[in-house]
This record gives sequence, structure tokens and C-alpha cells, in this order.
Amino acid sequence: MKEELFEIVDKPIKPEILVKKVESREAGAITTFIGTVREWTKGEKTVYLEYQAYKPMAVKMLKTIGDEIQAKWPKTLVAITHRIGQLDISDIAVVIAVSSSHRKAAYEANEYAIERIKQIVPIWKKEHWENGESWLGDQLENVPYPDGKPSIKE
Amino acid sequence: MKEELFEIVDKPIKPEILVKKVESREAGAITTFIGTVREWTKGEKTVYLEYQAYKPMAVKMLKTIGDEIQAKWPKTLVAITHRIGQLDISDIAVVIAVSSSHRKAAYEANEYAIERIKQIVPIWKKEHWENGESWLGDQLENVPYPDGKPSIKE
Amino acid sequence: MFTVLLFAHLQEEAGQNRLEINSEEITVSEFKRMLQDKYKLTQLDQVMVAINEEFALNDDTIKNGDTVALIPPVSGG
Amino acid sequence: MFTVLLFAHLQEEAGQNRLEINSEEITVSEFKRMLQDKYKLTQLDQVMVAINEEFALNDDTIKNGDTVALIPPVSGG
Repeated sequence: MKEELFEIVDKPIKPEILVKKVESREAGAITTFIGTVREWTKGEKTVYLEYQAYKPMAVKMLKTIGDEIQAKWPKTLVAITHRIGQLDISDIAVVIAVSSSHRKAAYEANEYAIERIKQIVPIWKKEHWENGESWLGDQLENVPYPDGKPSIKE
Repeated sequence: MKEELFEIVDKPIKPEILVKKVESREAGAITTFIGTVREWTKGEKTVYLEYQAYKPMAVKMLKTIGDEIQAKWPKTLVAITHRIGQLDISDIAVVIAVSSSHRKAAYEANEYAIERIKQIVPIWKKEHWENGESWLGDQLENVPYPDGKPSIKE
Repeated sequence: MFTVLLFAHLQEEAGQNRLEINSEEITVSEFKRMLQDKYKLTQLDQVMVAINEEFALNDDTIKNGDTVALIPPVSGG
Repeated sequence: MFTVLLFAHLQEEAGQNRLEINSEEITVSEFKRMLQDKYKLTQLDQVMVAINEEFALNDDTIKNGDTVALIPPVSGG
């Protein structure tokens, strides 16, 4: 049975499962990033979030990020799971696990993964506040596409 | 009942427990570092490792690292557990969990913690190879104390 | 004839998550102009187009049977 | 009189993990010299000294009743 390293799910994510996926006798370091739903953003109180994905393409883009990481940090192992649907405060939206023989690569590759997720993976977040709702886009978080497109094209 | 954020233990560490310790409604990001026992180091095959600690001082130094992180990255929460005793390949030696409202601080503070552990926390690792054994010190990993001492003194 | 998938605010604006478009082969930029004129979708300058699950450039051509997705600025993570 | 704790290779070299030392107040550097001369411990230039669980400098004084630890280069993590 092949374990999926890159997944979009609509159920709670267990970070320890992703740690298991990247474990290896060669690994000396495993980093995880757990993105959780924060209650307050720039003075606005979030009640809950809703994530939507273009699922097949999102999985494909997560794999692309995995390939990019393999190229930049050889011998790392990467697993990423993103949750969609309705998420409450403190719920986990995304988990990234990276294993590597040495810690530097495990940190760098992990941070690279979350940056890239925010650039090229077709997932959208709708914030529901006490008095309204809005779809968020990168431009609102000041991460513009410098040349009008994500820097990935095959 | 107060949960201990900084611990030296002689039983297996569960990373998910540390994640729980730093969870917060203000957190948008939780990073964990999981240090595991690697089979091969510079061409030498490790059979198992043995960690020894000066336990009360090690706990104190872990707390010091926590204080340093609070000062540098306000509003982060940090938990660190280091295991001592005999560890086999792939066993977890240390887990660092950091939560923060934003991811940058969670990555930076986490990496800072492991660097500082390798500088100021009185824990020693003895490598057992197939044909020998040796206590390792920082100097073997090329992390000298620049001025002959860890840069912490109260 | 090709299929267009809509997400996030575009889906809400259009009131549907999928359009079937009867058209000859057109380029991505011609397609965007069509969306603006015919379907009154706004903020399209921020929107990327994917053809068959790959990001496309303005000069790329949309062919018969393709699945085209409009990708507003993403906000995962 | 104070207690000295030994760890890692120093513990193995000395064959014990604790020494009780009968001495007046001395500085850390005097103490290190004593260890070299009397207890034949080696590589002491790499070894830090902690007094009552705090890293100490060469000029710090070890007092009656203190717990002194010899801290070889650490290798946790």
C-alpha cells in the first residue's frame, strides 16, 4: 500500500501521521510546520474559516513543491497535508513534515514549502468574522505575484 | 496542575504532547523540531547512542533558552523535551515545539532553540559504533565556543 | 467547447462553479476578455488561468475538451 | 569543602561521578589547576565549570558547600 505524501483532506489532520511518513534511518532531523486557525488577525476576530481547493490541481502542485525541494535539498523526504472545509479556531489547516540527515535542510525546506503553498497551490480561505465574511487572496497578505503569475510553468 | 514546558526524560518522547503544550488561540503557526538518531555519521555506522545529562542544570538551561526566545520573539510559546539514556536508530532524542501568531518567528525561534541546546545545555552523547565508542563534544561537530565559554552568564 | 471551473469569490459572483463554453480554440488572453465582456467577472487581472491543471500563460491556447480553471490569488496555508 | 560532579569522558577517566574536595575558597582557575595536578584529568581547557548549576568564569570563587560541575563540550540535540 502506497502512502500518499501529498494530500488534500476534509478531516482533521494528525501531525504524527506525517512525521511517520518521513521517518527514515538516515534522518537526524524532522521538522514539522503546523498551520492553525488564529482567532485574531489585524484586529478582526475570526469565528471560523472555510477552505476551498481545486483538489486535483492542488495535489499536483503539492507534488511539484515536493519535487522542487528534492532538487534543492537532495535526500530530504517531504509530506504535506492540507485540510479543506470549515475550520474552527485552533484547528489545523496544514501540516508539512520534512526529514533530512541534517537539521539545516529540514528547516529550510520546510519553510520553503509553506512559502510555495501560499504562492502556487490552488486553495482559498474565506474568513468568517462576527460581522462579515471575505475570501482572502495573496494580495491581501502582501504576497503579490511579481510578474503576474506564480513562478512555475511546465 | 502545571505542565512542565522544559523537561529531561528517560522515556520515549511523543511530539504531539509538546504540540499540545504550545497550542493557543493566538497561534497561527506551530513548528516542531524532532531530533532523531541517525544510522550513519561521516561514514561510521551507529549501533546506538547513550545520552547523559546534568539533569537539574540541563532543565535550568532549557528554561534559559525559553527566556531568551521570549525576549527575542515576544508572544511565542516554547516547549522542549530531551531524552537521555540509551537510544536506538530512529529514536527521538529531542523535540522542540514553538507556537507563534506568525510563521517566521515560529521557524526562527525553533532553530535558535536547537542551536542553543548544542551550546549551553549540559547533555552529552556517546556514540556506540560496531567497533568502538566515544563521547562526542561540540568541538567534534565544529561548533567551538568562540571565547572559551557558552555566551550565557548570569 | 471547453469547461471552466470557478472558485472562491468568482464562484460566488458567477453563482455557479462551472461553465461550459462553446468556442473555437482561443488564447488565454482572448478567453479572459470574453469572461469580462460576457460574464461580467471582475478583478480578472489578478486571476491566473490553469489549463488541465497546469498554470497557463496569456499566449497559451485553450483547445476543445480542455478543462480551464480560473485561479484567484491563492490563500492556503 | 565542596562537591564536584563529573560527566561523560571525565567521569570515565576519573572512575567516579563525584568528588568531595577539602579546600578553602578557591577560584575556578585555581580549581582547574588542582584537577590537573592532583587528579590528572586531561583536556581541561575545553571544560567549562558550573557553580550551583550556573556557568562560571575563571575568576569566580568556589565557596564552602558549593556544587561544582565540570562540563565538557556538550553534545545534546
